[in-house]
Amino acid sequence: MRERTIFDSLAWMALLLGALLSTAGFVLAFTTAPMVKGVDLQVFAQIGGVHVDYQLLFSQKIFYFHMPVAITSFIALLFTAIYSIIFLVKKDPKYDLRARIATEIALVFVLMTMASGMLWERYEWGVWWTWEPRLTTYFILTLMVIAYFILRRALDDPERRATYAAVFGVIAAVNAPISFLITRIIPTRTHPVIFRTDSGLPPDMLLPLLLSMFGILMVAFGIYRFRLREQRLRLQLEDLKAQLED
Amino acid sequence: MTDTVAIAPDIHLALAIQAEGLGKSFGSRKALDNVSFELPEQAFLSIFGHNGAGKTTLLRVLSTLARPSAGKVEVLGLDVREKPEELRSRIGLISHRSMLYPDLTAEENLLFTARMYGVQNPKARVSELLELVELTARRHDPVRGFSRGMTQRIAIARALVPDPALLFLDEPYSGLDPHAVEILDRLLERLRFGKNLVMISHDLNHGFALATHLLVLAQGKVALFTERDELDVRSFREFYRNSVGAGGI
Amino acid sequence: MAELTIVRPSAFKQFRVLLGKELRQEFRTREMLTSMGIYALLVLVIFGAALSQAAQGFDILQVSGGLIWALIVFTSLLGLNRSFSSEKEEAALEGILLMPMDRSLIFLSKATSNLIFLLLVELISLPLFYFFFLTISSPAPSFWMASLPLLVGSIGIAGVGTLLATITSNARGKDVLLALLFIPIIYPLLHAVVAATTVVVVGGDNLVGTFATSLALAGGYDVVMLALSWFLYEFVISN
Amino acid sequence: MDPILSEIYQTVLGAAPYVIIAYALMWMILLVYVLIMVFSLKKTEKQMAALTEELRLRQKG
Repeated sequence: MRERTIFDSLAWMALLLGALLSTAGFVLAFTTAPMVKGVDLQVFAQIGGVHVDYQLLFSQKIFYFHMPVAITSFIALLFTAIYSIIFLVKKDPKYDLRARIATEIALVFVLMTMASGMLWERYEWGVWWTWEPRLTTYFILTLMVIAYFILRRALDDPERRATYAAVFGVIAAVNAPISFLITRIIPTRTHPVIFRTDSGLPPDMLLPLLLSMFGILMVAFGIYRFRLREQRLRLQLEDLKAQLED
Repeated sequence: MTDTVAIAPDIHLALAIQAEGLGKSFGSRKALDNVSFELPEQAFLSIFGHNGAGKTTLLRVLSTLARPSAGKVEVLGLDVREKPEELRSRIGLISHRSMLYPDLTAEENLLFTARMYGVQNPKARVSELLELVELTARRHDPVRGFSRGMTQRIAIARALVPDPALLFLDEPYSGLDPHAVEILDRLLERLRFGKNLVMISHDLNHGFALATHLLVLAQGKVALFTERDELDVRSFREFYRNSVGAGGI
Repeated sequence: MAELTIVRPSAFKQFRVLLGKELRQEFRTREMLTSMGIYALLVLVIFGAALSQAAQGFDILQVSGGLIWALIVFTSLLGLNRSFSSEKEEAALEGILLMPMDRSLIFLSKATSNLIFLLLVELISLPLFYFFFLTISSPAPSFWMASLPLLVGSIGIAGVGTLLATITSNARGKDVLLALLFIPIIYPLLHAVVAATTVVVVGGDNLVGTFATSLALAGGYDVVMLALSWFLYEFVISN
Repeated sequence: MDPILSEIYQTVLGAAPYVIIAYALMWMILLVYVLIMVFSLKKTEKQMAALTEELRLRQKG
């Protein structure tokens, strides 16, 4: 049996803390955080002693989770690349396992990003899909992550599977930022709406965003560690089975 | 035949192969586990074992196609990990797959190989080899149209292009008709002088008859390594049956 | 027997021998070129059907860059899928791996031969595209500049494609798998070269700016991805 | 409601379902993954227990 490392005990804490923080972020996002300015109006009213002459944008609330989730998925993919490179150098299957699980986490968070992003866009832009740089990049990312797993399934020899997956993982991780860069710099000709991300968030909005950011990162880390433990156990089981057959 | 790949005179090649604690594993799967043996120069080693016993993996490690994950292996005095390219110019491999391009002619295939190795005057070398395998008449025909035996003969010629000091044979007899077996036998008889041969064989009798040394692998470990003269074929069969099992005989 | 002299050839000489082998094989059978050519022709027929209901005033120039690249990507996939079949058929690749040489030459020679075949097919199919779709409209006089993005794009496709084709040549269901790996990876390049091609075919005010930016980005993609493929190839080819 | 206020809050009501669905979907995707993980763990543990039992019996017998 493998020893339990410090990370395994940390996993519980991370998961718990992550859940707490992200819940706090979630609650604050809907209570204390002010709503973002929308279209200017000809009329005004006093709300809570504040002079308001614009529409309030509720849909922006999606971003309190959407952005952290998106960043988490990128970080997960970064770990795929890092573990893939370590695997290629050391040829130790434990790094292949880590790279694979990091990619699984990336897939989950990419899907979460896509789902929340598409709903926001459906409301704000009135379409389910447009070839906007971020969306396109995420779509490409989704395809690459799915391709990573299909590639793994198509290879039988474990060493070859691990090596090829690592090579593709590195390429995919490099391709994602390139994809964003190129689609951003060369826009499509019919560009619908410019993103309304306000730079310099007021503290009321920054706090819930940061809370959810750290919370979700911790949740991701916790889930990663659990999955790692579970998959290690499974590998041990396969070994035991193989030994019994001999 | 001389070879200008210079060998420093002070290196004395007493051993063709020296394996020490050789292992090839991926995670908990061990294809080769602590394989150690020493094969002297001018030897003919026959490797036996079941499917999955690690025969092919061993051959791939010795021929630099796969990297060992543990231990130290020197082939012709060259470490397979540190000097693979130098070693590659001195070894040849004949497997049950011909490693030829079916759409190229016999001559084109051999010329390609000769040029890649850097043989000077490749045309003369190729003619010589075609003569050796008795296929001069078919030199301009694409390999695709050749029979299994003819293809295998070209494959042998291909492996001999750089005049390797060590020749690996991975089940070279599989799929050959009796006539082709005869030709291969004759070729091997001619080749074994001045060369080292390492052969994987399914056929106990055949492998035993040709060999000077025997290596039996079981589950990636050495079950037996001995000079052939220490055993007669009956006791070898008996050993094989008892230690490895009845299969493969 | 005759005297045998062996002198380790230079990398460039080995590259030439490898490339010569690829070309000789292909021009002997012409399998890849014929199938790619016919496929390109059929894609043009499909374009014809796809555009048959477009309105009279429909400006084909606006989409021609995209159509050309759709044609190239699909055709190149067919070629890339085949590019390792001769190496696998009788395990000839192992024979090459046994030779004393720098293994990245394998990547270089395969990518070069794939690029040559792709350019040859483009040379035949793009005039056909012009003949079928562009004779009634009038492309901008700058349209010949499209050859630049065509070259840059083809280099990227051949380079990345060769690495991915090597990977899938060892996998089950390799045809679909190559497309699945290849298209997302090539997407940014495609985005850039479509922009560069379209802008020179359509013409317009900010022609030079868009063209230069797109081309520079496509070139940057080529440099990064080719370097990466070159570096990773050793891991893919040796086991 | 005050017409001015209703104008200010105009988008809130319309956006609410999208916001709710977005959060629900995110949590659901995460939950599905966690569930897959837990079930897989349960299965592995069960097999592990059976195997250890078998091993114990073998050593006895």
